[in-house]
Amino acid sequence: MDELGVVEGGAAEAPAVAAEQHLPKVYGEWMTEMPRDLYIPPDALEVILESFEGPLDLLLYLIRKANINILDIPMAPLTAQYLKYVEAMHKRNLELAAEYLLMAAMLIEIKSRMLLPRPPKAETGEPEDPRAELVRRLLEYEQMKAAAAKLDAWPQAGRNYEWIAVWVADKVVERQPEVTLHDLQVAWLGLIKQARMTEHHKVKREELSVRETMITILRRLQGRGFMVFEDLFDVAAGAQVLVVGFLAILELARESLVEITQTEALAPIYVKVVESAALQA
Amino acid sequence: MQLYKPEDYKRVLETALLVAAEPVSLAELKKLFDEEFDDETWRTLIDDLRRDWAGRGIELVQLASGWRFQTRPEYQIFLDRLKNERPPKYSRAVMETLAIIAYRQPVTRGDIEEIRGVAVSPNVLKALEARGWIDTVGHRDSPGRPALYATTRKFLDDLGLRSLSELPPLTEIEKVMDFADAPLLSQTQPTPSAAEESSSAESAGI
Amino acid sequence: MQLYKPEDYKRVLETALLVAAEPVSLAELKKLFDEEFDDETWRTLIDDLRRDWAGRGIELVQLASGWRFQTRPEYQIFLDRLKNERPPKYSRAVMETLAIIAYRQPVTRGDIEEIRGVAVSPNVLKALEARGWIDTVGHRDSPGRPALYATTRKFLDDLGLRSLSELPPLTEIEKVMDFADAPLLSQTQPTPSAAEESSSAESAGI
Repeated sequence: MDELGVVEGGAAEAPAVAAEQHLPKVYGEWMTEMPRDLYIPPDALEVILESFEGPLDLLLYLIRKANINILDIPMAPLTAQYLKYVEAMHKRNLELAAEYLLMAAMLIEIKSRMLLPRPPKAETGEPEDPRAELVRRLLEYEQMKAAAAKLDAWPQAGRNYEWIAVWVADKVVERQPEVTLHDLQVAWLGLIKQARMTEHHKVKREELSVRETMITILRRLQGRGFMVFEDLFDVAAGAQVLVVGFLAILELARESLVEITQTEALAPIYVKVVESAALQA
Repeated sequence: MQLYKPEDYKRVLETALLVAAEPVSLAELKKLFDEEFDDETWRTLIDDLRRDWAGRGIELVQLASGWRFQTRPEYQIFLDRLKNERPPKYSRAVMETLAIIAYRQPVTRGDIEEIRGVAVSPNVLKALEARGWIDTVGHRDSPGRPALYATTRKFLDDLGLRSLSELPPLTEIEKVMDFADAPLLSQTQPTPSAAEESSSAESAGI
Repeated sequence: MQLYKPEDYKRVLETALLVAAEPVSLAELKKLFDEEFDDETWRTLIDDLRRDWAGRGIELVQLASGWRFQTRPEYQIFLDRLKNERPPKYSRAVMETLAIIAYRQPVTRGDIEEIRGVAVSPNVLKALEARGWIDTVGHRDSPGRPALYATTRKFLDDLGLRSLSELPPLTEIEKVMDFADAPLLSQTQPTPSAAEESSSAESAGI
């Protein structure tokens, strides 16, 4: 089996051997280089152990450290090393998640299955590798681990740059309800409907231009004394406007809003706002 | 990034002020640069930046707690369009009062109440006056000398009318109403009066 | 305020984008003006505005949910000096969970645990939900009906991505030729679903 895989696999760049007399024996052979897998200063072990995100992370660490082929994992040494770490975690009273023990059991199971002859798979005729599922999971986890690191390094709003949101000098102009002609029409329509239902409230129809001219005249008279009747008309505006103006003045008089006076026949006619109406202008 | 020219410093200052969610005091702004500038230099820098933004949609203003970029009021109408909140609406009371004043002016509060059949809250008239859409054009010579209300030029302007005669004519409204009311009316009684009245009103228009 | 020249429209657009607290989509931007411009005109307007800001401290960028002004990274060292708090630095557990959700979505907590090989603390998911980066998009029809998590638009926006296809590409899984169980491994290849989703999202931009 691949008992020595871990040591063999990483033999690429052997450090110069200083003193052969102190070399340890590993699996019955002299070690000619420092093992890359477990070479951790003892005081750093705790920090390193705590930094593992779980058994897959630990296994990946061991595999990558030893520079072994993930597709051909030497199960026995890997399991042995894994168990050493778990043991160390246990000794240091680190909170040992159940997953670590579960993985230990799984590794031992795979290791033992490697020793047994494997029945060929029905479809392919190839023997099924007991490590397949483990490798699949390790690769997928490693991929996500790398993706997490890349995401973490990705420029992020609030960390690498800021968003702009300039203050809105709000309510400087208060938002007013919008009224359309249609709204006005609907309101009036409702009133007429209502008036019809309650017969005694008659909504009379009146010519608007007369009403408008009444208002115009009232405004012109506002704050003045008498105005000459003729001055209230703009002869150039045409006959229709004159008629409306005349009707408006008659209506104003009828509603006691203006006072029309003439001292004698053919004398100038004066128009003025009724006293009480002018009081508040 | 290295800052060399005054322009470079101004860019950093501008960026910091655009980012800030709250007004930034001069003391705060001074943290931006390693170099220590005197207040005069800062004043020049800020004034310069403020001028850069003249005539744009936002402006640099000084508040009690510091400097801040904020929108100019003229841009509010555009910004409002992006807001999801619905525009405020006038209540039925306000709309009906407005309609009565528009079509029947000049009218007193009593007239409005008579047509609407309910009391008119002073707030209704106040709201319309505050909007600049109605005002008092005089007082009726009757007990209590009630104020006469009429619509203003602003009302016409805001509704895009050149004169009151451009208000939807009553005849048209009546037609719409008659149409809407048709099933109801036929059940009760055909009202020939409506047709008569409207035709006379129609011919009198200018 | 009346808008006459293209410059006037650009000012309004600029102001709206400077003010927006969220990225603004083209559809939203179109509400700004009464006039209806075609997409080509809008593109020109936006490009023009973007050019105006070249070499300044902020830039106009297109994100998943629309356009937004943001500062250029070079300015961050200055802006940090005025900041009182920094965004949280997430643990590896949080980042790995986020990566799994981002690349494998939609996933259940069980899926995440399966990939990471450890239990996922509820705080991890809570932290990501609180940031607005992930949310529940449904439940898997399996025992316990576990919640399915996916990344949000805000996640894309915060990372300056227009779609999931702009996520940093996954590192290639080692070639599996020599391995006995090749068909099994092929399951772990990046799922095409991520690519599909992104291409449709991409075409949504202007």
